[in-house]
Amino acid sequence: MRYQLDVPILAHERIADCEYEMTLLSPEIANCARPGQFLQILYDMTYNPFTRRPFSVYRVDREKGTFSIVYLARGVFTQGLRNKQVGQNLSVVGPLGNWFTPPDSPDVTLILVGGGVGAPPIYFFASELSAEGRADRTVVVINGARSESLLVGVREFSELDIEMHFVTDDGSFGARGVVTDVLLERLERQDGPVQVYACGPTGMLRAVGNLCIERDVPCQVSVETPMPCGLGVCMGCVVKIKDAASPDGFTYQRSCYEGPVFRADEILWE
Amino acid sequence: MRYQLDVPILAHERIADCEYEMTLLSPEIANCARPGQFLQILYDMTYNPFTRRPFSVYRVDREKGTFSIVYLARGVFTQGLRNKQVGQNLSVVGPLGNWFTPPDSPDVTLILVGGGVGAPPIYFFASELSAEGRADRTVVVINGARSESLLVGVREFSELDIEMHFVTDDGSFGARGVVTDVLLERLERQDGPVQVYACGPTGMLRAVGNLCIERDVPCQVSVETPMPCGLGVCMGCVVKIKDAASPDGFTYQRSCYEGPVFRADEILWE
Amino acid sequence: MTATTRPDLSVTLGPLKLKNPVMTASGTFGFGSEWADFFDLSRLGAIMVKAVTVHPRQGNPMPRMIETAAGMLNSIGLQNPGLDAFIAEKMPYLRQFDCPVIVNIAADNVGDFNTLAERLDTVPGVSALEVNISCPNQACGGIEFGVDPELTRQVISSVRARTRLPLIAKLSPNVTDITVIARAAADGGADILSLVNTFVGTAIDIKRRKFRIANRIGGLSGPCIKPLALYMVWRVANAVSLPIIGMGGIVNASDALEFMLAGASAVATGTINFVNPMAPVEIVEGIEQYLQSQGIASLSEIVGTVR
Amino acid sequence: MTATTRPDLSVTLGPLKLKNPVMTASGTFGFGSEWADFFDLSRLGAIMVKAVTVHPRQGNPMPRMIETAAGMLNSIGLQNPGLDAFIAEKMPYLRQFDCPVIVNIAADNVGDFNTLAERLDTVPGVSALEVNISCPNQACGGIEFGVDPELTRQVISSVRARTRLPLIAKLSPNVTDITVIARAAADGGADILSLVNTFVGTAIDIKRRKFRIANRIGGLSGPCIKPLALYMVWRVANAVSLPIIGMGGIVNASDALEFMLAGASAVATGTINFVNPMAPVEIVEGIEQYLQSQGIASLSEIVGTVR
Ligand SMILES: Cc1cc2nc3c(=O)[nH]c(=O)nc-3n(C[C@H](O)[C@H](O)[C@H](O)COP(=O)(O)OP(=O)(O)OC[C@H]3O[C@@H](n4cnc5c(N)ncnc54)[C@H](O)[C@@H]3O)c2cc1C
Ligand SMILES: Cc1cc2nc3c(=O)[nH]c(=O)nc-3n(C[C@H](O)[C@H](O)[C@H](O)COP(=O)(O)OP(=O)(O)OC[C@H]3O[C@@H](n4cnc5c(N)ncnc54)[C@H](O)[C@@H]3O)c2cc1C
Ligand SMILES: Cc1cc2nc3c(=O)[nH]c(=O)nc-3n(C[C@H](O)[C@H](O)[C@H](O)COP(=O)(O)O)c2cc1C
Ligand SMILES: Cc1cc2nc3c(=O)[nH]c(=O)nc-3n(C[C@H](O)[C@H](O)[C@H](O)COP(=O)(O)O)c2cc1C
Ligand code: FES
Ligand code: FES
Repeated sequence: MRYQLDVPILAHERIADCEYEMTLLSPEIANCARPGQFLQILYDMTYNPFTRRPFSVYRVDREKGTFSIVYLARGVFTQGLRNKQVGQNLSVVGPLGNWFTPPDSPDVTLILVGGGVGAPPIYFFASELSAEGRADRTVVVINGARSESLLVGVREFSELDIEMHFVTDDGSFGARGVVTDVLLERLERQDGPVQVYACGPTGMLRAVGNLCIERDVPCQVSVETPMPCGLGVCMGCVVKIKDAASPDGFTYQRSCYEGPVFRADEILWE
Repeated sequence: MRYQLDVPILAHERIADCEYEMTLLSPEIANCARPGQFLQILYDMTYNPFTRRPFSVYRVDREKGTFSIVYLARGVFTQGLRNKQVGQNLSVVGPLGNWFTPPDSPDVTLILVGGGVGAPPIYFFASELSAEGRADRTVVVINGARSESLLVGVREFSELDIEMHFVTDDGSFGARGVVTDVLLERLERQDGPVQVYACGPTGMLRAVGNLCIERDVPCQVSVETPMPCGLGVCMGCVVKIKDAASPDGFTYQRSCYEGPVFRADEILWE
Repeated sequence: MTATTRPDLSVTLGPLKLKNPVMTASGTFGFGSEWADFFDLSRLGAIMVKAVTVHPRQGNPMPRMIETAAGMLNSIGLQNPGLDAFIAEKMPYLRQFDCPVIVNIAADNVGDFNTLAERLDTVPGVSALEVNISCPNQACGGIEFGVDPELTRQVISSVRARTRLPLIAKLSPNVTDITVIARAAADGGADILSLVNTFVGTAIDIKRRKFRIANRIGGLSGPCIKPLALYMVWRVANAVSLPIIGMGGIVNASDALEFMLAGASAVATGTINFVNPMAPVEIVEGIEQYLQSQGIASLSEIVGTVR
Repeated sequence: MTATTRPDLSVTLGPLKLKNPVMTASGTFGFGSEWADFFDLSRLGAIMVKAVTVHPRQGNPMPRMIETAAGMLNSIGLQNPGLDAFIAEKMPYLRQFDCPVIVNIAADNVGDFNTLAERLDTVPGVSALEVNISCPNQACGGIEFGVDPELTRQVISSVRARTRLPLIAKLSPNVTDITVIARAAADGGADILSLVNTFVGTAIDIKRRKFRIANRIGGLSGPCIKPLALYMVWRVANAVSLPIIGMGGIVNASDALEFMLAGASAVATGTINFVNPMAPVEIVEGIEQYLQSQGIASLSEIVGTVR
């Protein structure tokens, strides 16, 4: 079920340099959102900026019927979002898109890789896996950003029952380097079956995906494209998905509908 | 001198039903604004609504370097204005236009007529006249609105050393009726020379103007037209001013530049 | 009219009778199935589906869309599953609703238009064809039929000869005088005119010094074009006697009513569907309220009354 | 280029050399005197004054303007004091500045255009003529020259024969193919092309059931038209070799640079002047910063580099 709802803002806090967490009340969305899904948020009823923008679900509290998003204030939309006050309503459409799917087998080690503002769905996924409480399953999270001030969820991730790695370009928190350094090292240490999940900037997704493909490690990535509608009708969010049946070798699929989560080995990066 | 300034909001209060007073810091404008002049206010830097809107100067405090405007929240612009917070800056251009000019002779009784959100410049004018403290000059103000909740400056006007009349359509405050009822009655009681000044909705200005023309009473009215630029360049604010030299019997004059204050007997109402 | 009587929202566009005047514009509503969670499609006056071509089309490379001031540019390039898949996979879904289905057909040659018309003529549930002679990018093929009156007449009359379905010609606004094209479409045998399609435009990324759209140019839609679309509807309404479906920048009932006052018998919501999925039904309700508040018994009374 | 060298902002448009590329578009800056409090006019690349006609014009009845989504419609109807008063009363003021004065001339017949050109040819301080063949409302006279290539050629060549001043043809965007008109203007002898003028549009008040503009239709300007104007500049730049003054919806340096990358050698600010009187000089500064940050020594290097 996809909803269009006007939902009140319950909390709105700066959590890091230019990064904000906004908590909204919506039992509908809290109940049915799954990790990797996103919402289309409307700026306001004057339609300026005109179109909605996609934001991933970060945390949900099913009991309280709340969910939150994290955003980096960078452009017109997200800078304006900062001015929204607790008590005001926000129009959201969602939850939209598909989600990260864990393997059936409990033996598989799951490595979740988040980069910058790609971390929110990774946190949601990790917290769900951690809540399942299956001690037999290993969950590893590698969360990276340019520097400490851009890392999402340092405290929140640390409270989960998982193997946690932080990494920053400048070494200001956790390891110095990029997420693929840690991923490579972690994959090399691993014997049993493993599956990778990633969300972050396109460059990172490609690097993570290629690294996994080379090693025959299954990998799901959540891609970021413009999302003019988010509803599957405009065709403005497509990615090339390999398709032997097509004369071109690919078909365009909608990252808002068939995605945003795709198998890394199916994507033809442009 | 006309300024373009980013000025901080010092106070912002609801003063009546849907009516708000916003106080801004600007010694430049406080010092040089004259009663009847206005400011062009920008909604915000996203240019939506795109153009500036005109608002009259209501109160100035030259010592503190502040001035205020009063607005009725009715359309997209003014409803949005309500959300502006103390501390935020507002871009203003002004002061613009001409102003109410008192007669040289102190013997003339001045009757100032305000209607609805036309009252702010009337208050500014009355307070300046009252501050001059010339006991030999009689200043009368007739301030009307549909009902009490839309009357501007009840307390402020009452504190001035003037003859004050309030009038509402529904009689909820002051006399029941319209401003022209009171004006007519007041003109009939008057022996000495008198001059009338008015600001308010176009219908009221016409009625006040015609009443004065019939009685040979000089009358200045501040007209309200759209003000796309307010700077005298777009020609989107013109009013027909009688002009015997023109083959049409009139020329169009800019209410933002030659106006907004015109002699009632010069206007050719459309 | 008493306050309790509900105003009559039904409209007649030549051979097409609709229970209300609000449709969803082609390309902004997919093939309907994506909307199931939002409202019952039976509440629409009609649904205009995404352009169908004879063969499947991949469409243009990404990026395909960019937001502009109060609008957006798009260059999708007619990505669609092709005629066979449309008939086999999309029509069965669409047929379930009490809602006329208008199929938007696109082609870069008259032959393909003919094929589309012939095949769709007999498909159950298809209520009308909208001939897209106005796609604003080269992906539609070498020729933009809709900017040339003679080509417009030819393609419309050729399609006309191949179907008994009500025929809608969708006009391009990228012309000097839209009434000339409108008359050509009427001469060719169109029953209804729909206007406008998007305006050609572009945007540049000054940092990367590249076009913001892979195809360089795109079609502009959204509130920014409303004044232009409204003018064109008014012009055509005063020049040609065919009924008009007006569109271009409609976001609410007030916009829709402007188009109807200017001469459109019905309207379509386009880009706003992306932003407010409930817009079409909210507009139906808003029109009803307007008629009630103005004491107008029937919507058709006001069509074209602003001259 | 070292960070300390200031980039060269000067531009050459055929016979016209400007110290920077930013002008103020005709009709949005009066005759300059209203701006004295905001900045020294010498900071402008050039000033394009409001349209001048042979005889004084009262212009259209009110209301003349209405705000639309990210833009405005206007139908001023060329209110201006006429040629004699312009020369006697406006030029003395304008002459004081170190800033080329481009006089926008409007007429509804070739004879009047000729008169304007002949008289202005010898007026000291006039740097160029901009022939307004593109005024979008009937107030300009029965004929809109700018939508017809042959009329365009005729009027431009007739004016050409009567002045040695640099000649700018101001093109209308309300055409199917603007390159055809651009070529006709070039054939007529224009030195420079300026584009675009406003797009024809309208708006309706649904409560009063009347047009919102007394003249029914008006010209649309502002950010809403930027994608369309930019496309037309790019089209013309690729089709005709004359230098271009680009305009339409420019509000900041980034917009101005888009036009230059698309092929304009200079730009003009229009409606934004009403909203941000400092826009022209802020844009000059913004362009300079862009060049500095991109390490470009001279603005002319980037003109037309996005193809
Ligand atoms: C499925 C999905 C989930 C998302 N979840 C989140 C989230 O949880 N938190 C969050 O902060 N953002 C998220 N985003 C990204 C966010 O929606 C966009 O970046 C948003 O449009 C920013 O809007 P803006 O107006 O502030 O920035 P803009 O002004 O649109 O852009 C600001 C800067 O970001 C760049 N930019 C904008 N959009 C993109 C893009 N799609 N890809 C790459 N660069 C871009 C611009 O070039 C510019 O430099 C998500 C995107 C997708 C597709
Ligand atoms: C010189 C001058 C001084 C002014 N001073 C003040 C002031 O001190 N306080 C104040 O509240 N307003 C003042 N106004 C009026 C105010 O600027 C406009 O009404 C403003 O545009 C309202 O903006 P909006 O977007 O909120 O309303 P809109 O959405 O523009 O309009 C709201 C309603 O008001 C009507 N309306 C809008 N503009 C006008 C108009 N020009 N004439 C008649 N009806 C109109 C509309 O039809 C609509 O019903 C002044 C106007 C002028 C010309
Ligand atoms: C993403 C997108 C895709 C479109 N695809 C089509 C199409 O396939 N066929 C067509 O005739 N019009 C198409 N259009 C044009 C719309 O149907 C409509 O004519 C136009 O967008 C103007 O209306 P609007 O401003 O309300 O969006 C498309 C528009 C958009 C924005
Ligand atoms: C109020 C107004 C008056 C105008 N008057 C003229 C004019 O007299 N002559 C002319 O050639 N263009 C005139 N224009 C058009 C502008 O010069 C410019 O071409 C157009 O507004 C597009 O630019 P913009 O979107 O930046 O405003 C006028 C525009 C406006 C808004
Ligand atoms: S965002 Fe519109 S189809 Fe995906
Ligand atoms: S508002 Fe533009 S000239 Fe007066």
